[in-house]
Amino acid sequence: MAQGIAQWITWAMLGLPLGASLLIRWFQTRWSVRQAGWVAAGAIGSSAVLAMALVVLVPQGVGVPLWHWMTLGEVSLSWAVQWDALSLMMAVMVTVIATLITVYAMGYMAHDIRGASFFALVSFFVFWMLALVSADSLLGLFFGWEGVGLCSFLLIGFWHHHPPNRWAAIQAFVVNRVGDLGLWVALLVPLAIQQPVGWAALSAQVASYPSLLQWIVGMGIILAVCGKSAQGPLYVWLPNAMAGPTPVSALIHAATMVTAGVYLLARTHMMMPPGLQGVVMGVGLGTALLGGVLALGQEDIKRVLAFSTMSQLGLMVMACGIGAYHAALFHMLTHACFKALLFLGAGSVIHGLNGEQSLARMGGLRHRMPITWVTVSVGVLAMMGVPPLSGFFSKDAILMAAWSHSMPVFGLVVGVSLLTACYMVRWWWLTFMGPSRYDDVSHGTPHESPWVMTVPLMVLAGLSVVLGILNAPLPSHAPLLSSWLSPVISELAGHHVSVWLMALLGVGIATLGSGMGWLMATRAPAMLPGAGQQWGIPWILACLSAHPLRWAGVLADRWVDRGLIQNSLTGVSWGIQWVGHRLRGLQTGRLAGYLVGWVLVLMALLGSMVMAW
Amino acid sequence: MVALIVGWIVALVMAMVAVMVLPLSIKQAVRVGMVVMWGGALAMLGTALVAPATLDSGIMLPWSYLFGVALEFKVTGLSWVLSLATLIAGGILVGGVTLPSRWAVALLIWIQLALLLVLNAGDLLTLFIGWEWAMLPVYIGLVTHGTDKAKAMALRMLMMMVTGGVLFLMALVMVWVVSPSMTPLSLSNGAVLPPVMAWIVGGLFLVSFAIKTPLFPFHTWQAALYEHCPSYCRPLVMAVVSKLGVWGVLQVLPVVTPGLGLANAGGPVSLLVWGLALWVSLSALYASVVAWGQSTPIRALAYMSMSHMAVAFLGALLGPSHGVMVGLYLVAHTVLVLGLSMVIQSQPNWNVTGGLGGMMGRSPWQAWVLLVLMLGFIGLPGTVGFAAELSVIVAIFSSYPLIIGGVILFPVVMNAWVGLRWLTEMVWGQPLIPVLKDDVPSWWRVALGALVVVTLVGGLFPWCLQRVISVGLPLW
Amino acid sequence: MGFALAVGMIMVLITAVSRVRFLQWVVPFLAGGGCLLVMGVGVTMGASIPVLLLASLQTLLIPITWTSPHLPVHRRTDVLALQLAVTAGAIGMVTAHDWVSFFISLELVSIISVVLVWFGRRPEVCIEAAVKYFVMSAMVTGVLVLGMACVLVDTGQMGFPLVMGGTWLSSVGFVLVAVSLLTKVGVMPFHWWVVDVYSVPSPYIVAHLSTIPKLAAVVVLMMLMGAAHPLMMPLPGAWVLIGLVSALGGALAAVVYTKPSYVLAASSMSQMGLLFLLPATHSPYMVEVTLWGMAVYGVTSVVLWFVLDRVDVPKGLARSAPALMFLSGLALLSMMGIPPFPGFLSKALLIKELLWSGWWVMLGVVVSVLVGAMAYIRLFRTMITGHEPPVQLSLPTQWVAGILLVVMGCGTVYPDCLMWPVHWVSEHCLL
Amino acid sequence: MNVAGVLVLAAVLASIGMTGVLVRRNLLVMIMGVELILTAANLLMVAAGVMHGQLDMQLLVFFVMMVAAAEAAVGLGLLVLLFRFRDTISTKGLTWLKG
Repeated sequence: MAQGIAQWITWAMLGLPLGASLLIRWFQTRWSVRQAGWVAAGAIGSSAVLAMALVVLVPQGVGVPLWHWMTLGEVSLSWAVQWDALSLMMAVMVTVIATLITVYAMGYMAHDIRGASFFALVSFFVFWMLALVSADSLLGLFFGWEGVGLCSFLLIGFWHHHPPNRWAAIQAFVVNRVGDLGLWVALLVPLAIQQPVGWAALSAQVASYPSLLQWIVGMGIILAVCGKSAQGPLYVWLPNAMAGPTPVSALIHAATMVTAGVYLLARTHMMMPPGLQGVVMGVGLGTALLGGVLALGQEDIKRVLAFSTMSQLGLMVMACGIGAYHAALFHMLTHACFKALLFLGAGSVIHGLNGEQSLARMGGLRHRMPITWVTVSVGVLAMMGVPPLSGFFSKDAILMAAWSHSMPVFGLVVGVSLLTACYMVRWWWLTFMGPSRYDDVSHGTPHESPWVMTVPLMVLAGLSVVLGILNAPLPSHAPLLSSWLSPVISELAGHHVSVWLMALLGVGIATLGSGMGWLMATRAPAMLPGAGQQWGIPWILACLSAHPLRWAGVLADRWVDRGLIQNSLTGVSWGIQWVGHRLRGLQTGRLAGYLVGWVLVLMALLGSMVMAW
Repeated sequence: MVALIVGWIVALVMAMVAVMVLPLSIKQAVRVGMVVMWGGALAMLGTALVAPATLDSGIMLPWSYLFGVALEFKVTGLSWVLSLATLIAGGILVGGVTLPSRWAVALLIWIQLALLLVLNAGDLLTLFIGWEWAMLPVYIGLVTHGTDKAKAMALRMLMMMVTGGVLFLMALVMVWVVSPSMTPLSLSNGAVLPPVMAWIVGGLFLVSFAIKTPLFPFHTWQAALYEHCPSYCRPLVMAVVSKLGVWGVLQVLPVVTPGLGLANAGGPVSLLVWGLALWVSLSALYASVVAWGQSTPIRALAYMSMSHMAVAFLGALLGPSHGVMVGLYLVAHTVLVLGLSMVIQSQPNWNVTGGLGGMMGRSPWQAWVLLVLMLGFIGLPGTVGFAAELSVIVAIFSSYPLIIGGVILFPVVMNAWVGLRWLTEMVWGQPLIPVLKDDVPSWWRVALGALVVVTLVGGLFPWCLQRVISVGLPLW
Repeated sequence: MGFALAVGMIMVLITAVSRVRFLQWVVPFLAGGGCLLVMGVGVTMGASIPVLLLASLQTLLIPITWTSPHLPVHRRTDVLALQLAVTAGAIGMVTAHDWVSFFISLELVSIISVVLVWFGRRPEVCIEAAVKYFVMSAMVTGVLVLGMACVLVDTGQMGFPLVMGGTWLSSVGFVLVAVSLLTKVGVMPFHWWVVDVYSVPSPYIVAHLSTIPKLAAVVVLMMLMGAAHPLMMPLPGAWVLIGLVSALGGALAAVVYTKPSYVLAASSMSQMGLLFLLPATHSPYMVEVTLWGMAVYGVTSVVLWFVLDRVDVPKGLARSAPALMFLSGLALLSMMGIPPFPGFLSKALLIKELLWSGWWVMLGVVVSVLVGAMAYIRLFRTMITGHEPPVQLSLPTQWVAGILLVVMGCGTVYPDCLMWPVHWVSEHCLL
Repeated sequence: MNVAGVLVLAAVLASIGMTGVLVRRNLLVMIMGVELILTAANLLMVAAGVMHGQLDMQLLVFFVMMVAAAEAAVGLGLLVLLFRFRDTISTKGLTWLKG
């Protein structure tokens, strides 16, 4: 019964965004931005409703087989969807936030001639994201994984008339491909040995491998996470991905796609050998700190948020590394809300300033766009972890987990939250407070955005306020989300720290950090020289990876293919012709020469006979 | 089915001779070509629908009793699919590309029949006949309709081919001594080559196939050929002729020299096998790296497909049990490269560095076709390219050590990079020439659309392709 | 052996008689009938396959000679008579049963060949070629007779088949005889006359000279090597070496030549070397394979010379005369050893036979095949490139082309129809 | 009888003739050299006939002579032609035909 309904819901849920995208793609030249937007929003919104319906209907999850895919030797692969707490949570998060952002984009893309195709791509993305989170095997996940990568590529390059955007799109895709190598390995090793069905069976099988294989699979997963969630050295694509339209940055590069890595970590937590947990934690912490520091030095209103996203993702990965999966997922959820909110706010600011993105030419916007200001401020507070907003609870969960893990980790996490508060306040202050640095001539008079843009802002602000309830450690009963997730992901060791102490700590961090941020914004806006260029980290990485490959390609083509091999071939034919010409030269036309040669050969033959005796 | 195909080969021969010798106008010649090609395709389709059982059938035609040589034909699902693709593509090219003279039609028919011979060969002799024939018309086209550079490279290309052919011939003769029928079946069952000779024959075949595939360092002819090949046969050459090497491995090598593909062979043999696997995988890697250094999309495509074919080569070495996977790979690659080359060469000044771009504005329809096919080519899930790549790479992973698998995986990234570079330059880049709407004939659109459909359907439901391909496989 | 010579002489006489004007048109038919008669008689009486081969080649050559545009009408009967005489001599060579008949028929061939060289376009060049050819063949005759004399002194045995057993003297004698025969064949170190004789006379003459005398000499060589091999034992390597040198050198020279006649001259050296390899290695199945190789060589070179006889420049043949292009394309591909054309079988069989006679022999053969292919490809390219105005082929030319096409086609589609007699002979008759 | 002597004599004759053919450019003299070689061969054959007591070898001698005569005829004809074309019977300058 529930199975049947779930099957229908699944089909509808996956089919609606896909159908919407195809429909819009077909009518893109005939439909206005509004029409396309409404179609997309309707489709995505209804799949959001369907997702929630699934939560209500089958809270403990259900597996839905779809169709047979192919057979590899004797292994038979087929599509199936596995709904459980984890995938349902992701599905709801993705669809809800995507709906809001789609509505918002109707305003944001209003003036774009190709706006309609934008919505096609967005709903296409939602389809792939749902495929990703609902897959029941690494293979299915890989489908969604690559699909969202493709959509990210297409959307980053949406304004492709500008060459750097094309470059950024390629970079995003290729760097993700590097990460995908890891996923390939993690996918192929079980496939090559014997394909299990379902996550549990897969984890069980991988757990039974010799430790070397376990490590290989684990490293592969970590690499994939680094690619998708912009961790470690593979983070470089995320800041450049801001070349896409702001709703894309909000949806793909803040709220949903980049969190797929954390989702993958949570999915495969059974496969991760204990030894590698430390690596995960280290990568996460490092990225969190790096992102936090770099976010302090950015001048672009969107790049600040990009680096903060990177840093928050680092926090989540770190939490996964120390086994606090619930905390990580919870933070993912709340972060999706307030980071989307912040991005959309930034977008509304950019929209109001006719595409101005530099913090240096903003400021004092609180009077011009009050709604944006209020909602964004809520988002900032939530992100700083000010109680009782959502960010407070999620960050506290991570803090507690870190505390119960070890002191140095705890200290570093505290540092990260300090940085968070610091750069958020700096950003907020430079944008909205203080004197206005924009000039009405070039920017026109800044104006509040239309309601299609502000309403989603308000909704998201509301969510960022209340969402903490979901997992709040209430005295009355166990945290909601954790108890829901615990059948899927084993509960981590209870944290024996007083909640109130942590709350106090959170408030302290927020105030201290915001003070620092305020100082930076007012007194020393141009601190951290070179942070804008990320201290050449991308350049170094390119010199280590991309440039050598490129040059290897060019030089091998020039020196080996067109040089060595080609010349040796020509040399062979030249040698043949040389010998031929010598032989030809023997035919001198002089009769005596012929006769003498003839006799000489005869003599040689007879001589050889004599020798033979 | 096999009788149909043999009959059709004869018909193609007669049509070719007619087009060559009779003073037809080019219009009539084109009509003849389209009739023989699409007629053959329709006949094959119809026969498959009416009598699907005949998809796996063979026939033996005596050639010379005295020398004890006969020509054997063997149809399998895989050969059927590839032959069908060849015929349809040939028809499209005859009708869709502007032909310089009626010789072009004759050459296209010639290529067709050579490919039909190779694909449906039941013994080494028949395979060899088609093998030698496949490159001659290309050469003739190069020297008659090509540029001066084409004439210059044509002889070098053909000499590589003839060298490979002579090595093939020596191996063939050695097999002949042992088993007069020269069928892989007879080799696998009864007459087994003495071990030393098996290795010699295997080595000869290996080099011959490596030249055709091609593998490093025998590969320089390929990109030049793709670049200079007259446009009426380029897609066919890129899509089908470039599969012959892997096809030969798939048909011949594992049964002639079973030790070659066995990863678990012991002693010095295993060293040799590792060396071979390393060579093949490294040449895949090399090709994918060099692909970056190319200046035109066709050359880049040549190197990318070279790396793909090296992967397929490695998979085919594993022997009959993996025939279906490699077969899927070949089919997928054929479809994708066919569409890609057709779209690319139909663009204005596609062969000029930096001359591309603005397809999205000029002909969005072809731009989307290019997008889908290129994404399939770099193995994006949801396209047939991914299904094929996955199946072959799984086979490699399950048989070879992880290091080989790792080397094989590297081109996945590299090809994505190169492919996206050209994709973005062609689709999104700024046009060098003023953007003008192109007018592709509607049936040309139909052909490309069919390729896209195959790409997507084959990616989402690869089992239907597999079901057709797996008929009559493994061969022995 | 007698009847062959007799028939040959009859043909000669017929043609000589036919000075009468109205008989002229009968002559080719009479002559062709004579050749067919030879074949028929040969088959029924179990004559050796070389006779059949030579007679059939001559049957092909008669219409070519007769309809050649380079041949003035009043010369037709003379040329035909001379050619038939050469053929008669060749038949005599291959059917000789003692030294006398062998010597006489050989001389018939060589002396008349010298005369035939005279039939060319530019007399001052013809005389040069004829003189050189004459001097060389005369000296070769001398050496041949010396060798015969040595053998006779040693063994005192006049008749064939030669019974072995003899001292160094007869070995020397056999070497001398073999060398003079190799010169007639035009194998590499003794090849000096070949280029002149190929490039000077009219193509219809070369079509004759490049096939019939050479093939006859190859047959005799084969018999000699088969019979006298023990005596040649002191230097088997030398023979193989000569074969390889000829195969390789001819191919290498053919690559650099540009004029078609030169290319064909050099490539004929190469092919003769390949043909000589089996007798040189004295491999068991040499008879069948060598005879098949001879047949293929004869037909293909007759085809090519016929084409060269009909069109002045082979460049752009594909456009000027597609039918002839098709014909010569078949011949060239067959020479390249492209399957399934006849040349492929001969090469494959050759390699198959040489498989066990040393890797360096294999290597040489393979390399020479490769290089030769290069040369043929270049000739092929000159034929298919270039835009020449179409030429109108005369009716006889079309007929002859059709006949040759049929022959090539039979050899391609069903080699046995040419190979049955070979098989049958190698089973029933001793060479 | 003394075979060795005959052999030596024949060898001497043959080598004289060979040398003549090789060193002289005059066509007439070259033909003479060839005739010398043939004579040596004839001598050998006669000796062989004597040794083995058979006549047919000496019969062969006559055939050889006949052939020699025929060759001489052709050769002299060529010689006349050569003289007609080039006013000389020397083969020295005959180098139009090259490879």
